[in-house]
Amino acid sequence: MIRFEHLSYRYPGADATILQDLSFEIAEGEFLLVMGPSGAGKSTLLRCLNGLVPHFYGGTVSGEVLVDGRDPVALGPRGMADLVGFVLQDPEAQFVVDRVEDELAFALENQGLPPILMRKRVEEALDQINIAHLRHRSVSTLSGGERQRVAIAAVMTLQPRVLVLDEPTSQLDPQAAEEVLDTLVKLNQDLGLTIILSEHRLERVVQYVDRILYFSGNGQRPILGEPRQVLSQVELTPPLITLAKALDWSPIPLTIKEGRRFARKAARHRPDGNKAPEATPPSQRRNDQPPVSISVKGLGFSYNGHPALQDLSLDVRRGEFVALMGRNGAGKTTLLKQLVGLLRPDQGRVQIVAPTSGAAMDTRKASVEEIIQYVGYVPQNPNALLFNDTVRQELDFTRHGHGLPPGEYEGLLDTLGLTEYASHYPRDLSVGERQRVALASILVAEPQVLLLDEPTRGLDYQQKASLVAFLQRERARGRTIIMATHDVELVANCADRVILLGDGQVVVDGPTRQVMSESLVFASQINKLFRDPALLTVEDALSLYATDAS
Amino acid sequence: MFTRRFPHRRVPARDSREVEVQVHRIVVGLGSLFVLLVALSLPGTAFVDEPSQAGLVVQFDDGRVETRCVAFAEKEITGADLLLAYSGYDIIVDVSSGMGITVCQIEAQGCSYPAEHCFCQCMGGGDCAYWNYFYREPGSSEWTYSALGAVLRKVQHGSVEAWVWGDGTTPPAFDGSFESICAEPTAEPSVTPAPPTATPTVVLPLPAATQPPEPAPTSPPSVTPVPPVPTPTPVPSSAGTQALLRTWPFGLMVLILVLIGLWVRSRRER
Amino acid sequence: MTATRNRLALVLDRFPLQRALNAAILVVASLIGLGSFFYPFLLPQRSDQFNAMAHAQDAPLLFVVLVVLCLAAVLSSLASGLMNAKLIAVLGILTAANAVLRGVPGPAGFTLIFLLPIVCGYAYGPTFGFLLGVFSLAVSAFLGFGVGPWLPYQMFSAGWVGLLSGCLPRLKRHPRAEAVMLAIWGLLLGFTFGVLMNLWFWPYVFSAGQSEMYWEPGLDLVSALQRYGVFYTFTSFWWDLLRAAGNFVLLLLFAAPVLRLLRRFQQRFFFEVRAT
Amino acid sequence: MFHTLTWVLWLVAAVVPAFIMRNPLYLALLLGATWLLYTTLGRTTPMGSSWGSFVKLGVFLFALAIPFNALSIHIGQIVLFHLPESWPIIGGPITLEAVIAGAVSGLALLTILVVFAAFNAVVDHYQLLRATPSFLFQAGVVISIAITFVPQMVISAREIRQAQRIRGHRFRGLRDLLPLVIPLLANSLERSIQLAETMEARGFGSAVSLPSRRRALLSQLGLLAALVGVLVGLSLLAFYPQARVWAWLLVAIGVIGMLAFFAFHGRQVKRTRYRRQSWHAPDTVVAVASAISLAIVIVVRLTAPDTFFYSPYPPNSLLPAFDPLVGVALLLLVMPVLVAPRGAAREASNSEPAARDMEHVA
Repeated sequence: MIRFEHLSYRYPGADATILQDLSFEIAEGEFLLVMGPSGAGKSTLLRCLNGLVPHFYGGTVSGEVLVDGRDPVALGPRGMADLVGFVLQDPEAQFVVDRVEDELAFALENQGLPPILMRKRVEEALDQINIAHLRHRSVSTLSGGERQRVAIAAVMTLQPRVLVLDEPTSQLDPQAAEEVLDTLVKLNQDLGLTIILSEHRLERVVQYVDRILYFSGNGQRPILGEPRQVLSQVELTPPLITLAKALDWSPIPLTIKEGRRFARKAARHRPDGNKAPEATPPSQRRNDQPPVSISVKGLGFSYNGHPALQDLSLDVRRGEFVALMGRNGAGKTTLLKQLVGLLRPDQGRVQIVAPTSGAAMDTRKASVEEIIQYVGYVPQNPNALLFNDTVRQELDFTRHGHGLPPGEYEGLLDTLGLTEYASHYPRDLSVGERQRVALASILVAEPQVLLLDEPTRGLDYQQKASLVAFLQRERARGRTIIMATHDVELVANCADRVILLGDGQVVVDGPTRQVMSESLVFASQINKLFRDPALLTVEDALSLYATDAS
Repeated sequence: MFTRRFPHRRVPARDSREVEVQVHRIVVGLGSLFVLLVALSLPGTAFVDEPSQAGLVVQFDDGRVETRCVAFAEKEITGADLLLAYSGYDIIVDVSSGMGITVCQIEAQGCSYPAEHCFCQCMGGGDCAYWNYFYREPGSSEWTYSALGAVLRKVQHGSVEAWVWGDGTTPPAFDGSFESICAEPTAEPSVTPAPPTATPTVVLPLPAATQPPEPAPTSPPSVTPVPPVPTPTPVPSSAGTQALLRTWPFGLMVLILVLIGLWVRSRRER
Repeated sequence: MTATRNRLALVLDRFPLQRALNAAILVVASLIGLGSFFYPFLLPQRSDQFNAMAHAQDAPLLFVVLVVLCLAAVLSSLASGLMNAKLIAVLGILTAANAVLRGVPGPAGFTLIFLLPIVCGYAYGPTFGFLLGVFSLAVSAFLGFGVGPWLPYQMFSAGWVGLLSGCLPRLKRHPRAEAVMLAIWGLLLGFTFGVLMNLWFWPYVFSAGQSEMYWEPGLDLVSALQRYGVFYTFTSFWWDLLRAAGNFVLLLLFAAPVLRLLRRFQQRFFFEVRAT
Repeated sequence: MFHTLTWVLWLVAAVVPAFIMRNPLYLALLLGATWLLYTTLGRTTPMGSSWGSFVKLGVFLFALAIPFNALSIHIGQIVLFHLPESWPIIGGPITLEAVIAGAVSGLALLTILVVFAAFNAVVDHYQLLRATPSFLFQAGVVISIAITFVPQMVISAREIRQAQRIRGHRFRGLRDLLPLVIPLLANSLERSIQLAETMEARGFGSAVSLPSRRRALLSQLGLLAALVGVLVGLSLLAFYPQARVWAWLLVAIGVIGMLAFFAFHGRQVKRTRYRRQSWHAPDTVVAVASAISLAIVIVVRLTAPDTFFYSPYPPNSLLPAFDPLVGVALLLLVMPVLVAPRGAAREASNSEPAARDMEHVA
């Protein structure tokens, strides 16, 4: 179906080739996962399949790609449109027409198909993706997941035989991502569509894909093969796989179900002398509780009539690392905005306690400028912040906003691994780097409390790992951190308290281990694997089961 | 303000255009297909073999009545053209009113615009006198007061035009026929001895609505005959009653609108 | 694979000759449009049309029709080059941004509507500027500002704003001078736009009569201009003064950074493909 | 409710008289008819909101015209009062005629605005956009993209404002718009690249079979010639009045040439329409009515235009003339109200996403 022959490609102006002498084949009806750290050339490869590379980006191509006998480099995107469907990352940037149904028809109209045929095609697409209920909606009123599905439907109307998706879920929360991936699996299994997908969250797709193509970047040639064999050679993997490799279980389990078998075996003869970690994190153990740094009492708030928070009360103590979890619209972001004073309570109150004086400041009275002296908030989308010409200027801007003199940022930039980018244009950086710049531009004001909204969205394992490390360091410095996230593994790794929001109210509030082991949805893979409150992370499991634990 | 003096000349059509060229040096009109239709639909440019003729009557303050037989090449021209381009009189007009032209002065009679106001003798208060425009359809023997002005009036062969210095109440004191003016084909001015100025046969009481504060009635006698077809011409205000009667269709249509409105409302409520 | 060079502002046309033709079309259409703006000064004035009033009343309609035709002509001729998805996307999205900026209330009621057409026209070339200006107004008409009789005139004049800005001398070397130039330019355009936009309804505000402030059929150009001057000072001079000042300040502050941004992205849109 | 084409026809039929008439009676009729149309069909539609602003503007200009006119025109016989002659411009007798004249021209302007306002209120702008003639379809796509993106941008503009606020950004002066404007633009440009990619990937543009270079150039030349024709024709009119007929002929030929080019260009675009609006009997009725009305107005204008004009100044009568035929023509414009299906307005209201989202912006 698809054949690469010695394909190499170099971006215009770039000195190194990003794709080096690729040769492999992809069979018809195959579900191929393309993985690897960002910037390794995944998207470039995908864009070769429909001629966007080189026709859109220019650059120098050598070698050949053939898709069903057609040459994208010769035909260009237009020539490939009816064969290769292409879906992008950003659910907001893919629509030409405002109404779903017309959006689906757009491509067909451009092909000049007769109306009757168009009607049929559109109906089919609506059913395949089952979004028929959205047909009359305006795209601007859709959720991210719905948008991505509409985008998929919009290319399906051309009835392509290959579907290429470039990180379609990286901007979505787990539920939405689930929807999209299920759709893809269905398309692959029902229609025998060849699907080529690049994706960070392996744990969700890995069981469905036939093969994996791994780009390690830094010039090594990519690895192509069965999921198990590829994953065994890859270092950054989901916890289950990591553990499996550490305890050399084979064949490597791809799902929790498969994993359970090994888990039971491991549990049966576990090396004695290994102790499970205490079920309560250190901060809880100390009997002298640190002072409260944020206290919320009976907080109620509603967006023009729709209640977002109802009678919500909680205290956050200094140095705590709190994770806010809960499904979309549970009120996580709203709560964070309340804490930083961007929104003001309708009922109840939010108090921020100044660390030095210990004076409590009520957000209903205090101005945002006062509040941000103590509280820093990193919004979901770093692009909303960045507008200066260099990273350094971004930091200066924040300091200026706080009435502080521009300072020396070496330490901060270093801990965030941004030193070499200090004078880069922020928007030339990768998603993860942008995220960190945004973080830096908030931290530079040295807030006592740090609020994070979905900090791992769009990050790959590597970037996630470095973020985790950084956050733990910050916390060790005694900074209070409150983080709204869907990322269970992240929570398992660094939070010591989880607050589960549901419908604007606190459903559960307790130590991470306890909450996770009690909940089914918000449990880490390892925890699901062993169903043991003591075990959340790979480290926990290893400390218990590793044969050479010492 | 912009005035135009027409030199005393007896000119056939073509030469008069030269006059225009130098007079209208100013940048001029754009338009479109739409006006093209207008332009072509005006037969003004269709030349015919034998020139048309029209009678021109001018009645001055002292009652002196001059008649001229004016020849023109086109089949039909505007009353304004007849007077300005062909009559040969020395005339001052004011085009600045936006209402086509206003005749301020013929020969020595009238207001020497722009030195003085074109309606210099009609500036509210006192008697009102200006150049009134009457006409006679070919064959008809009755004077019609043209409220529309000379620019909208189409003069054909055989019609008689009259300009009277007065307050609009007095029809020209000339009841000769077209033939009597244009007896001989050449257009020679023939001055008839001044008869006593005619007085209006009937003067109607003015409707209150349009009652001017001045004593002078600004209206011609109600003997004004039927207006030119197909559309009714507005008539001077003294005949306001008839005019009002003539606009009854308007009232009717407003009524219709109102009824529709009521019907729709009732339908919505149901 | 053949080598193609592609630059945002230039992708409009496939052949140089066609580009020249498009330019010519743009110019001629603009001339007609300009003439239509000035119709009050240009009314027919000949003995056989002394009933200028009639034409005076037809004129607005006729010229609206004419302007619409010219706009359509320009757009469709440029459209032949508009097949490039990049250009369409950038145009569309910048237009949207412009519409939003128009909604953003600056202090003292300055609107940012001209910021983008001017700067983009300057950065990406006259044609792009023209299109951006035209579409910006079309879109804000679609989005609640409403389709009015002035729309074609507004579109044309906003287009000219971008067009002319594209013709300014390139001062890439000295950013500060650049900003100042654009600021002054914005000042001028602010007034010009006001003057042009008032023309279309001038003949309505005053009825036929010997007004000192009103155009009259058969009025010579000079005195017509004088009268319009009076009218303009009476009606919208002060408003336009505000707007012009707003443009000046905005461009002085924003021209430099926005230009930097646009040029950054211009590089992203620039590419070349080499045969191998 | 009605087909877009129907509304466009109605607009033309209503705008032409609004533009070329100065007779208060006609204007009043037209105004009445339009207002009726709005109140019955336009009130509940999303774009009904723009009605208010249009009417306000119209009334403002109307109010502006009366004093300006009354103070600056001093002819007429019915003198209301005198201002000292020494005062420039406004000095002199203030006459009833002048007041009326001002009111009438103000009325004309008001009518035009109201007609457009009603059109805006009743027509489905989304459909209007989808109905772009195919020779302009690229332009249509640009506008449609813009309309699609505006709501998202409004949201991201809000995000940006908050994000900057918590960095201590405050509004002190114009300069502080920068942190809001630049990210907005940068986001837009970044998105536009992605959008362009998706469009390419979905085969955008394959619809247009680009003509051979020669034909393309020829058609362009044709258009240029047509435009030049118009331009020359108009300048002829301006500077060489004798050649009037030829000038008009040139203009006409030019216009026809343009239309021909549009047709040719449209045929290059092999592009089909997905959803055709359905055309019902009421559409036919309204369309025919509008056509008749328009025809009457034009014919009367060409044959006996006298009653279209009105001037209160002496020697004319204060009372405008009235031609029942024209009146009937104007009454025909109420047709949509009569034949619209019940609750039509309500249907219309749930069909304009773009407009609705825009309401957040304003």
